[in-house]
Amino acid sequence: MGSYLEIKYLEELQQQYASVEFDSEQPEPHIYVGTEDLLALMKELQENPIWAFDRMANITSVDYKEYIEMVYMLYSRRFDKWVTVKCKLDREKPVVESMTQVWPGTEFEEREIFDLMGVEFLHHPDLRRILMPEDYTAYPLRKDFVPLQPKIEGGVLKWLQPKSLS
Amino acid sequence: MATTEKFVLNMGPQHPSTHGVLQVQVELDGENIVGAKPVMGYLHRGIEKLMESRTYQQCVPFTDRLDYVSSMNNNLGFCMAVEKLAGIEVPERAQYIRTICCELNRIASHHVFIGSLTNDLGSATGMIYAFRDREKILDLFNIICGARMTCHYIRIGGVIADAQDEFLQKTEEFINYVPEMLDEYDRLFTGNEIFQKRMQGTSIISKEDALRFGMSGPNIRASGWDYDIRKIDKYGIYGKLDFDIPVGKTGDNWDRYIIRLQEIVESAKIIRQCLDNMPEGPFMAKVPKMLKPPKGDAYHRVENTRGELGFYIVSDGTNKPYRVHIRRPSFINLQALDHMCKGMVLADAVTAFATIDPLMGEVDC
Amino acid sequence: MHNGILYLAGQSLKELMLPIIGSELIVNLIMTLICIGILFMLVAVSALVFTLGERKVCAWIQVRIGPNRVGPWGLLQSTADMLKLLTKEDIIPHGVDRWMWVLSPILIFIPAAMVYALYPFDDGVIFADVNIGLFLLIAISSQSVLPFLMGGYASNSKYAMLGGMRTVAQMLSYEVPMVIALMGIVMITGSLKMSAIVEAQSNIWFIFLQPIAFLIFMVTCLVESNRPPFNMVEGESEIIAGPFTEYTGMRWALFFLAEFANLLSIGILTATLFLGGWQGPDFLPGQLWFWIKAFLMVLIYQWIGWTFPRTRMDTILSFGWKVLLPLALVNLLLTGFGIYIFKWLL
Amino acid sequence: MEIVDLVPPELKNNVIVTSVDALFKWGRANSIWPLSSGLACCSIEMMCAAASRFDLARFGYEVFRSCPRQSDLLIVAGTLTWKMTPPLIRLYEEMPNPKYVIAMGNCNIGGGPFADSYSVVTGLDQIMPVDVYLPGCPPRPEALIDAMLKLKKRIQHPETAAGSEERMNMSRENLENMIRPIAPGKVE
Repeated sequence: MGSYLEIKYLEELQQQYASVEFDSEQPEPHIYVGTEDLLALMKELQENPIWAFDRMANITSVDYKEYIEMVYMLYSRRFDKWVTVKCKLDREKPVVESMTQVWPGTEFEEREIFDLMGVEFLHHPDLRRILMPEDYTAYPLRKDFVPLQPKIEGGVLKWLQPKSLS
Repeated sequence: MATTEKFVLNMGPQHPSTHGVLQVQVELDGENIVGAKPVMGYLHRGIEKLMESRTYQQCVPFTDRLDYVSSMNNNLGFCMAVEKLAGIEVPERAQYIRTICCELNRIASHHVFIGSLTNDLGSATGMIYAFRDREKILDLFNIICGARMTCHYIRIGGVIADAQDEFLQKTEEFINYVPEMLDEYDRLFTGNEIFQKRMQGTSIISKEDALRFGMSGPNIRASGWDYDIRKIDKYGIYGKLDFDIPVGKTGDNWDRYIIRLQEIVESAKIIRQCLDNMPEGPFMAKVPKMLKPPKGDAYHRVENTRGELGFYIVSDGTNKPYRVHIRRPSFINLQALDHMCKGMVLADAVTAFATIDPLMGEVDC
Repeated sequence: MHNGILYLAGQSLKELMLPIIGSELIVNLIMTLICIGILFMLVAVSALVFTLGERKVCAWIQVRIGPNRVGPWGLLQSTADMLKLLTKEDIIPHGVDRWMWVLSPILIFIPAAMVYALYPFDDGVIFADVNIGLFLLIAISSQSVLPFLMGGYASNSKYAMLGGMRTVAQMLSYEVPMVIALMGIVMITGSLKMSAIVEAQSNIWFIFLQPIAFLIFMVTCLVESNRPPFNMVEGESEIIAGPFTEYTGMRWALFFLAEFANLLSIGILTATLFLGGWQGPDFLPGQLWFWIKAFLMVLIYQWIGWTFPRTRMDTILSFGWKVLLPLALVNLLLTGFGIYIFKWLL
Repeated sequence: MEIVDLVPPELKNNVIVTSVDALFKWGRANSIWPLSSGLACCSIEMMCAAASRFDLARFGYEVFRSCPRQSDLLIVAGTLTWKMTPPLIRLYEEMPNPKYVIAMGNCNIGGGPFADSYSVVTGLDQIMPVDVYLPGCPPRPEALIDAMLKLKKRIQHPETAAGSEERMNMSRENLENMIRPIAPGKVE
């Protein structure tokens, strides 16, 4: 894996954006950021030549029962460095800016997160379910997920609400 | 000026050229493609969710079924991510065996690529020849672990069984056969005029576009980036080995095909070095039966046949992963499909499906 | 006078019947009916043989064994296939243009079988030795374009429509270079009569006099009969089964039969027009020479088909119009000069 | 459906009727053309079975038709998900009678390793009548050949598989409820 980032750059970031906190103790530095600064921070990380994070290596989201955490892993090909950006979202109504504005190649991954975790992305070009059928209502990767009952009638797949666990 | 009506041709989910259950809605103007929209999810099995209810060891067989033609590479990715999380040191002999198996599987996977590409181009003979040579590799897997496709051979901490002398000897025989095999492919299709004419200059992905779409693997290398995780991260023993990364120039279908042929040669080179330097010793580290990695998360990526395969694992300190996310290369590569098909004719769309080489088990997960 | 074995057999049969029946008119009628029967048998049997032959040849090229379990050496394989196709359910999908849909497979079989009337199988053995033989042949065989379009249009399926359009485009554009290439032969022979064309090759085969025309003819033959590498009609990986996508059972089998009748047809045609037809050294009868040449050509066509990848639609068309047509015209010009010089030398 | 079922009952044991029936059964059994439809891992083994080493062609079964209208056998090779089920039923419906189904792989028999998933169909026989079950994950090509020979035996001697008729009828009833009804005279 990549080498450490210089702490002073991270401190500069912290001054620039109010909600940024960082943790350089991890093998890859973690940056924690609020939803309001996320897009600006990402743009900065991509465009500023001292960072040059030109690849979004991995986007994912984790359901921690109290909140949903978006995990962005950036990789800089020029400096062979890694940074992990984490962003906590409200579990009831998770909304976050779409990264397709910075890295267009994240379109499908964000659609997948929308599909399976139920996170809504603002300014996404085509936010629809991608893996599950269009009319599926639950979010499978959430921890309290109860599968819907499938039923095919007249050649059309329908999803029935699960029977209550009594 | 005469105008013609556009119409949407629905290819798939059952279509002979869509490599499984990919559905592509192709918008046609005559035979020219205006847009191609991939629709997937027909093989979505919920592996990420299923892994949350299995122990770490039980998760490994699922990775076989992700990219089912290069299962060893998937095993490797997951096992290395868990090893990173739990801090397990893998013995050196195991690493060598792993590398041999992964590279063999890379060749086998490229055989499937060549086979399906030539089949889609209308030459069923090419497919049969590629599958004939693939059988030789499957035989090797059969010797080493008893399975042909879904091997489950690489386990957390090493490999499940030692490599027998028979395996090593037959692997060497296969490596000696590789130049002859490629020579035959050259005569049968690489040198064929029709084949070249159909591949060259079609479905070009430029250098910038390849990066923009987040592509990886042979697809991004065909566009001119020397982006290979084996060289960059030097995971396992790849740092000690001497091999090149074939890089294309234009990023057309032809480059994507030639790069895979060259990768077969490079893989053979790697296997030969591993065979020559194979150390003695244990093939499995001491891993507790009930593996409980410490709290935290880890991301590890390996160079799968189709690109950058990453596993992101969150552990909550129990014997089951709290969350597993898989960064699947063909899923992300598929974003380029619309761009590749635009402006081409219908026959080229089929070539584009084949050269981007999506595997629906991996795309849909 | 003719001395082919089949011709002599026919003559003796005629002489045998003449005293029994009495009227020569009725004998001729009976002979005609027998000939038609034999021709249809030939087409049907050739289709059966060639389905198996194709699979065997394909298997050998692909380092496989091929059918060998049904009957001795798998000989009954195609019989089983035909029996199965006969008993399949006949589905007429909703939304098809019924008349056209039903007529298309029947109509496609007629030109494929009809051209056999014009082939000289042996010395004097030709069903209809009309003096516009070659012209009629091309006229009949070009009729097979229409049923493809009918099937493609009537099926009410996008794949079938695309397939039908492709077929029409490629077959129409390749008729032109084919006719012009054959014109060289006609100029040398001085006749359109099929038997005269074969007679004219008694000294030297036309493949040596007209090598360019031979190559053009081979390519156009492959296109006209939709053989790979020009099988746009049945480009499985793109348009499933082209115009036949919606046909089941026996209806589809008719397309299938026509395809194999066409395969033998192009083999015979190449042998007749360029390889001297039934002519050959005397140690084998003419009939045998004819079949040897025809089967050899069929084998070569299959060989090409199973080793080449499929071409693209636009490449086919531009190749036809931009390469083959000028080449055929140049060939025509050269032939004209050649004949002039030859006459002047004499 | 067999020829014997079409004729009046008094002719059922007529030697000509039974001979014709046997002939047609022989024809069907020896020329099973599969639909080249693969869902997942098993389809790769299906392709291997058709390739040069195992050579399904020896039995005359290698004609992999890409169009359901001309094929006799649906090899459901790989994991079947609920999203894929409507297209698969449609494929089955498009095939002409007599048609056969092989459930290839553990996923199609009972869900396999994904049995507790939220999107996987646990057993193909919930949806359509299955003639031959072929276990394995994925089954080897030899096993597929064996399954096709079992199918051949079943076509030629339907009485050998009499026990499964009840199960088949159950799945047929299920299928009746699932297919899309087409109103006569109405073009979609």
